[in-house]
Amino acid sequence: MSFDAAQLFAYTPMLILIGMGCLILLAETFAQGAARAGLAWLGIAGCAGALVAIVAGWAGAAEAQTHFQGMLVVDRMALFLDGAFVAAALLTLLFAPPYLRERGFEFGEFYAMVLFATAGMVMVVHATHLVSLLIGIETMSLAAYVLTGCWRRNLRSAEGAIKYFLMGAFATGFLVYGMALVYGTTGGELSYTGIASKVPQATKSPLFYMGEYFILVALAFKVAAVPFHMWAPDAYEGAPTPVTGFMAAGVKAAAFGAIVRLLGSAFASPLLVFDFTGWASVLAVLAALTMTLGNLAAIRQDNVKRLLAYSSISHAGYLLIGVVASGLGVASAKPAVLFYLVSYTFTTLGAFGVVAWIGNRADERLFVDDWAGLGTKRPAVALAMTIFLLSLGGVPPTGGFFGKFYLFRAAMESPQLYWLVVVGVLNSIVSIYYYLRIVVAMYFRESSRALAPTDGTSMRLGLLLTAIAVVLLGVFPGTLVEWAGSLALK
Amino acid sequence: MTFNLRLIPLLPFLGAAILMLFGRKWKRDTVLLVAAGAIAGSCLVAVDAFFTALPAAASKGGLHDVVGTWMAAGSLKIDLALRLDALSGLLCLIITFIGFLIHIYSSGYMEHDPDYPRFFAYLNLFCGAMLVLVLGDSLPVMFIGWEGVGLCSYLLIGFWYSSSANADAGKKAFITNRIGDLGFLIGMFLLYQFTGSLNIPEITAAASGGGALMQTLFPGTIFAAPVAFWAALFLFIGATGKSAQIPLYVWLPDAMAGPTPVSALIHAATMVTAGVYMVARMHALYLLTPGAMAIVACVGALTALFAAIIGFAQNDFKKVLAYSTISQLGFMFAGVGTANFGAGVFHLFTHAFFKAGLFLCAGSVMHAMGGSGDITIMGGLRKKLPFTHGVFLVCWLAICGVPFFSGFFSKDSIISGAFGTEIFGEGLLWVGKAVGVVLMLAALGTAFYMSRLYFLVFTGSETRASDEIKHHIHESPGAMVGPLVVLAVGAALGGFIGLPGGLLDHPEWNLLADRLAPVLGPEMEVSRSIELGFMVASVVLALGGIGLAYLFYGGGYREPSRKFAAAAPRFVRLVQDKFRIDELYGLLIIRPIKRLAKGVFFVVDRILIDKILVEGSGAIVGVLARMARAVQGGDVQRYMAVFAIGAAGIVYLATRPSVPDVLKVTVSGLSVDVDARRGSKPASRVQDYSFDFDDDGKPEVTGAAPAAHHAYPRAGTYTVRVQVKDPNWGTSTSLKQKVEVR
Amino acid sequence: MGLLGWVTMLPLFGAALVLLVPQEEESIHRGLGLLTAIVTFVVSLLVLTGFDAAQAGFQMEVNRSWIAPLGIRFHLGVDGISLWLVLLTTFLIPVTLLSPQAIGIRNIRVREFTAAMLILETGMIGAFLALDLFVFYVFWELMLIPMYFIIGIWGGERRFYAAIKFVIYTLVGSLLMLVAILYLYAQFHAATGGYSFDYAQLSHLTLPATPQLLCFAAFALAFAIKVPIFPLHTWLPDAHVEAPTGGSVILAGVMLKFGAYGFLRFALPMFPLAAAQAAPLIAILAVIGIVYGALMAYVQDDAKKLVAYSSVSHLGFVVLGILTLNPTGIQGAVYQMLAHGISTGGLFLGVGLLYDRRHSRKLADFGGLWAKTPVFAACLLVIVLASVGLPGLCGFVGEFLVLIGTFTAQKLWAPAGLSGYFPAPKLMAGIAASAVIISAMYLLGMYQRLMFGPLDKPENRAVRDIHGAETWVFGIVVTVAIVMGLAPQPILARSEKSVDAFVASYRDRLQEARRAPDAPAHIYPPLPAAAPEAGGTP
Amino acid sequence: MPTTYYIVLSFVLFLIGTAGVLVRRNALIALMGIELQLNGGNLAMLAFSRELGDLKGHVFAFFIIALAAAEAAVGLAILVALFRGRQTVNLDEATLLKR
Repeated sequence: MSFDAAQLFAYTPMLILIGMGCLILLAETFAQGAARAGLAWLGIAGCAGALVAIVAGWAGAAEAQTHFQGMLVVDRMALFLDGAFVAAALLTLLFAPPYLRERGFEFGEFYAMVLFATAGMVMVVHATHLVSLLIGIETMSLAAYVLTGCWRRNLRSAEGAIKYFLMGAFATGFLVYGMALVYGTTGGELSYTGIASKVPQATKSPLFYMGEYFILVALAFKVAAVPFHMWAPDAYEGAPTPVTGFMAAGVKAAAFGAIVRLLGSAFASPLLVFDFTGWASVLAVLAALTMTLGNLAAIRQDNVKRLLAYSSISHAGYLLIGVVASGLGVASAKPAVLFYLVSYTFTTLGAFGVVAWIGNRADERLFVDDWAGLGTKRPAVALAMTIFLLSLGGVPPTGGFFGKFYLFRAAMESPQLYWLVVVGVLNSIVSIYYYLRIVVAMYFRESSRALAPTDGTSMRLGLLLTAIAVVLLGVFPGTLVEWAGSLALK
Repeated sequence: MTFNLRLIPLLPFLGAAILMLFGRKWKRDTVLLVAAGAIAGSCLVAVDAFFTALPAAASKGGLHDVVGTWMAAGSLKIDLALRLDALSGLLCLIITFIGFLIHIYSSGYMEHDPDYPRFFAYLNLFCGAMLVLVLGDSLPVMFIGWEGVGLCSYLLIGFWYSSSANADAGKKAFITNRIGDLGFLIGMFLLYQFTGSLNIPEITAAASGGGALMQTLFPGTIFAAPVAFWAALFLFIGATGKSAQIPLYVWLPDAMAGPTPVSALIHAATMVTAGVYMVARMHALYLLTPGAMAIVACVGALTALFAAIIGFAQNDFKKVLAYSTISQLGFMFAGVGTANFGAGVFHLFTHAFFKAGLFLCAGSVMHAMGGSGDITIMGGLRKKLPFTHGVFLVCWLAICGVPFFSGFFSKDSIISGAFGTEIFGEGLLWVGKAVGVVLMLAALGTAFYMSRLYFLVFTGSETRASDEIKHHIHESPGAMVGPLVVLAVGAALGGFIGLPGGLLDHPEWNLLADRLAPVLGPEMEVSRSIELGFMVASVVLALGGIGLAYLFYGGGYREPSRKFAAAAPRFVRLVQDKFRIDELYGLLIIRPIKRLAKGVFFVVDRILIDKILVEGSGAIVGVLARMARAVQGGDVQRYMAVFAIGAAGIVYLATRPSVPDVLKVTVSGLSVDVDARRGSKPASRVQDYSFDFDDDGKPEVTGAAPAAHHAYPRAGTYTVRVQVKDPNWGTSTSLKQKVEVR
Repeated sequence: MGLLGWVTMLPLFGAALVLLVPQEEESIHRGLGLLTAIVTFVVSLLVLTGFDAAQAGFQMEVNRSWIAPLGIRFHLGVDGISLWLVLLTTFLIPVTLLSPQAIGIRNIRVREFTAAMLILETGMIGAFLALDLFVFYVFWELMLIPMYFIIGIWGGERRFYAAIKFVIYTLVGSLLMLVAILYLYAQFHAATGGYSFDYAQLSHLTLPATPQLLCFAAFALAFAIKVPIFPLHTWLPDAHVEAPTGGSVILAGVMLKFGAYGFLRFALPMFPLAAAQAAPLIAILAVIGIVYGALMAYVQDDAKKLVAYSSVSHLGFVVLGILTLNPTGIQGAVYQMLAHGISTGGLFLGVGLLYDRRHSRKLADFGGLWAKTPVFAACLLVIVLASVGLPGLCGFVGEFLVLIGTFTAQKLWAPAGLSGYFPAPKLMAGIAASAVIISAMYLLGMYQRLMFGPLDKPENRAVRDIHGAETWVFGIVVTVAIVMGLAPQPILARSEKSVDAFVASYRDRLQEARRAPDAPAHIYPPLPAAAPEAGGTP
Repeated sequence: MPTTYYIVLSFVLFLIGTAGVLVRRNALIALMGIELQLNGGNLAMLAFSRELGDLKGHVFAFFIIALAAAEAAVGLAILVALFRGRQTVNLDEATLLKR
């Protein structure tokens, strides 16, 4: 047992993120007034550096390499998701500064917390051990709680934060207890591979199942799957909008990364997957519930932010289809989930970016009616929002469409999931209905109200980047599919 | 033999196109020149074709001209082809010649109309369409003309569009025609299906062979009849629409709303005879099926009588003529329906002249009377309109069947043909005689109402109209009178082309029959006694009708007519109201359809589909949505409670005992295979199974395998009991099933 | 990119160009849009001239890799059926853009309208030409969005309702179709080991009876909604009435054809057994639709709604013709699609023109317009008559062929052991043919109430006759309507081989499917020599 | 004593913690409930660790303790922010965000 510092090089992205976060905290104490804007650019530089490191590590990660006695792994799935997290962080850092400045809480800690949360996400998807998983999840979650509540003077922000925090901690309780049960029933195993090797004997005890499902429940909480979703609308609404986007995209993606990895290795035994009590069936039911409830609740929602929050719940449902398919042995399901996560990351960040863009400190303009006439007044932003909404609804030629297509395609390879695909498709129809409500407001109605958006160059840049990314993912998804697919071939 | 037949319809079409595109800016003379020139040119080509080229080709199917393939799909191939034989050639001559006269007449009649060019464009278009109708070598090409003339009739009836009544009449004409066209279409389909062609010569050839068309259609039902019967019947439905026969005659009287030259050309001389022409053209088909022939003849005869009766009481000049036209068309159908095709066509020919003449006289009279056609205010016009009177007189005598005027010959040949026909076999022998009797009554009626018209309009000493109108009465201009005189000559002498030559031992004197023989077969042989007898009888009837009319109306309304009207007021009223057939149709067909459509629209479209199915499913989603949102109450502790319940539920679901609930038993001989399953699938969890094959408490097979095999020592009925234990929870389930081994 | 690629993508490029021009330059937007549409039309004419009528299969194929890992290829090709539908599209778009009334009376945002029309054109052409089911689906959905905006932004009073109804209706069908496509893809893999969305390959897949029926149902639902077949038609009157003129023209003129085209290209050949089972039902629904649509049109007092319902009736003929599964009926159906595009397109243009002049579509508000608009009245008359199906105009040919095809359906099929396939063909043809009466009733009724009668409403006195570009629009439509009525053969001749091949292969595959209805998914007839291309990702 | 007793105790702790979070309106007490849950997990971890003679469980417990502290810190900070805005830390009054 020795600590090999060289192993740390494999985790350069995470280290860069943490280091830059600390640097920002330090710089914060010296930065005054306008100089604070520079802190965001520090964060962006950190993200860019992390991206470079991810790209640099890609080739070497063709084969999975575990480090630190099996605590962490570097493989393509992890790097792929790392890219998504860092991109999410980067976009958040583009959207946030004007938003924070307008509302008067532009502190350096914010950017540092974004970076720390990202580091936590990175850890989550690299984790192959329950301890590292727990640490990653907590790093990510604690930072997310703080980010949610960081607009201290805003009651909604604080309320959202306390709800998110209490429920998150509650879920952590389940997670920890579940881990303890798994640890005990597997005869002292905490690493994924170890757990997997002991499954046959562990299943003798119902406590093992309890532990397994406690862990899954905690992760289902993070992805906001029904019935563990109830924090999401409130926290999403309460959080500052750029944070909402970050949470909806990053936290969810990280939790899905953990779920995929955990179910794909620790709980991959056929003893646990199949049968009507296996997690495939349980998650299939959850997926159906999640899609349906998320969409139904969104239909009559007039608050755009909340509407998008419900929609993000429903997207977790679609993603669960992929997870289930993957569990049922469909090889292309994992890349489909990954692709979906990436396209969803961009889409949802873009959508919340526009929500952040449109309001100002006095008037958040969160209601659908407030969006009337945007198509005439700001055609470019309206177009971007339309692209995001269509992508969320799964209409070509957007990344959201291809993601859904890819996911359903994978699920269709398993006859047990036909019903789930049909449910998913019907849900898509419902979802289009409410996404189009916003489009209706933007284009079909006129309003004489003056528009005073938060705006800002970095925001515009962020919207432009996300919109282009979403369209490119829809028109030329091939490359990304290849990247995502390359990890499934193993 | 090919001939440039396409020129015949093309010239009027071109004229129409030119006038439509440029006519509005031209002077009236130019318009007339183009329009009349086109039809005159067409007439010349037709004359050339008929008299120069046709005789050589008459026995070989006439002149033929293929423009190109119109449409070909699958095994169906339709050429855009024209054919001129004696029958279609005769019609061509009638159409172009009378058409030309009416063009000339119209130049006077429409002189002051602002839409002069449009009128002539329509007239040209009509002539073109009519020529396509008669020249068409296949039924679909014929159908182009068939519908084309309907369209022109629609346009011309509604020519003075600003009056809703005119437009309504046009629409009524078109739609009634379309009802017939539906029959025509179905007839075509039947012929296509059973002969594989829509080409008239090919159908004729197939009909001569008989075979395919004599198959029984709808065997075993009350509709069982040969194909030929149905095809002929459906085609005849088309004819009843176009030629205004019962039950589709109702449009023709209304069609009189159009300009009078139109009534003369379209609704007397040409278009309405298309049905007769079509039956004659398809005579080979009709000859196959006496049943259909009987229907044609009976409908024709009944229409002839029925329309004549309505004619008794009409007070509008043109309406009387309209019913007269319907009646005369009935005569023609009776003619062709009794297989006396030549006579039918002969009457068509003579009728074209005298009826066109009558209508043009009507136009002239109305022109003089300031546009009014009310015969109750006319009278004594003999002196004021001498030319018109002269022409009317000739035409009147012709239609009444006074000897040696054209109508005499043609009508007589129909009536005697009806009595003499031998086409109807067993069971239908009565048809010929009955038709003949009805036709004689109709002839009597014709003489009566036409004489009534003549007496009321032209005789008497004084016009009954207001002074203002009286003051304006004047003879029409030369452009109108000229054509009248030509038509009068035709009406007087036209009968001589169809002299009953057989009667005089000179069959070759019957020029018409001679010419038509290659097309329609030899003229029907009617015994001399019958022919002579009915000739005398019809003369008596004609004179009787005229005499009766004189008694009633000579020189104006006389005492007997008033007495009669007073004696049976309700009957007179009923006849005046045309037996209220229009109202009956409205009540029985049109209004129910409209009501039904409206009702269905509201019930099915608005309520059932839109409200219940579409908005209903939307509403269900809406309710669910409200429920979904209601759960989200804002209290974080409730959220956590849901979380905890959800977690507990999942843990319960995931750890609840997973035990089989079905036994799958396969018996072969004395041995059985038992498989314990959950639903249809084997359970994947580890379980402990114990199989007790004879239910004696001592399991034969135990272990983790869900299936077991056992061989019984002897046949009998056993109970298999399987005990399943879940090691996780220590629970156990037992399943049992009866097995019978032999 | 190949000729077909250019035809497909040119409008999209044009749309991008239009969007780049500043908002104020409306005449440039119009000009640029029209120019693009005309250039596209010219290029599509090149496709026509290059088309070999003697060949039955797909021609001028473009086949490039697109999303390689999934075996998705950008595969386009044209045969005798799609050829004419593409030409209809490329013809109607410039005509519509030329019409000053295309945008309707909410004459705003010309730039966006033009761009939407051009994007729509790309979607439509692409969907007609697509030979890869993924590509087809993408283009199919791509049509939806611009049309949604066209209805929603430039539409009438109830445009939100109509637009969302249109989208939701269409999506219900198309998403289930997507599921079926994915199922086929998975089954194709199971049968061959290859991954492909290619039409040429997937159409050889013969499924067992039950899944076949389900897949057919999914496809048929999508197409039946689009056509629309009774009782799925209620989106249509709303969408047509609320859409601006240009939208209605394209919606009725082209987009409805996708339903019929889909049956012909996908639903029938890919699921022969299921199609044969379901055909009686669909045929009956088609006949009901013919009569029903006509009756509904008869009682409408809104001119646009009347025309909309007439589309239900006319498209019923198309579906009926396709289901006869004999060359005559199918040729008729194809022709009817084109003719309906011209005649109904013309009707919507006419009604739109009146709406533009009078701001009313209520028939009761008109009357006696002939006196004021003689040229327009004449043009509209020709269009109305074409729609009525007067021989010599375009509407007749299709109806006639369809009816003949229907009437003789059973006979032609009897040798293949398919007697009884088509229910009571004579009765069906007879009932369908009764539409010739009702169509005359409602269309001439409409025409009469517009044009004839006294000019008694003061507002109508100021109505101006067509002039300028309008004359061109109507002149072109009328000319085409007449030419197509008199000379249908050039069109029929080019689709003949493809239709014959379709019927022959359908028969063949149906017999195979009947031979062993429950055989597991297999390939029949054998794929051409080139092995199916496997995608990178399993 | 058999390990089972410890496990049962840990589960009881966990349940008490859960109940505390669910029923007490005061956010501070709810926070304490969460600590109890975590400690239930800790106890189970330690009991198993001891039974198995495996040190990983002990190490894990340290992580959990640290984590609990971090959570408490963040949670209290959020509570303070909430209290500033509303002058109360009663959870059932924080229902601004709903539906």
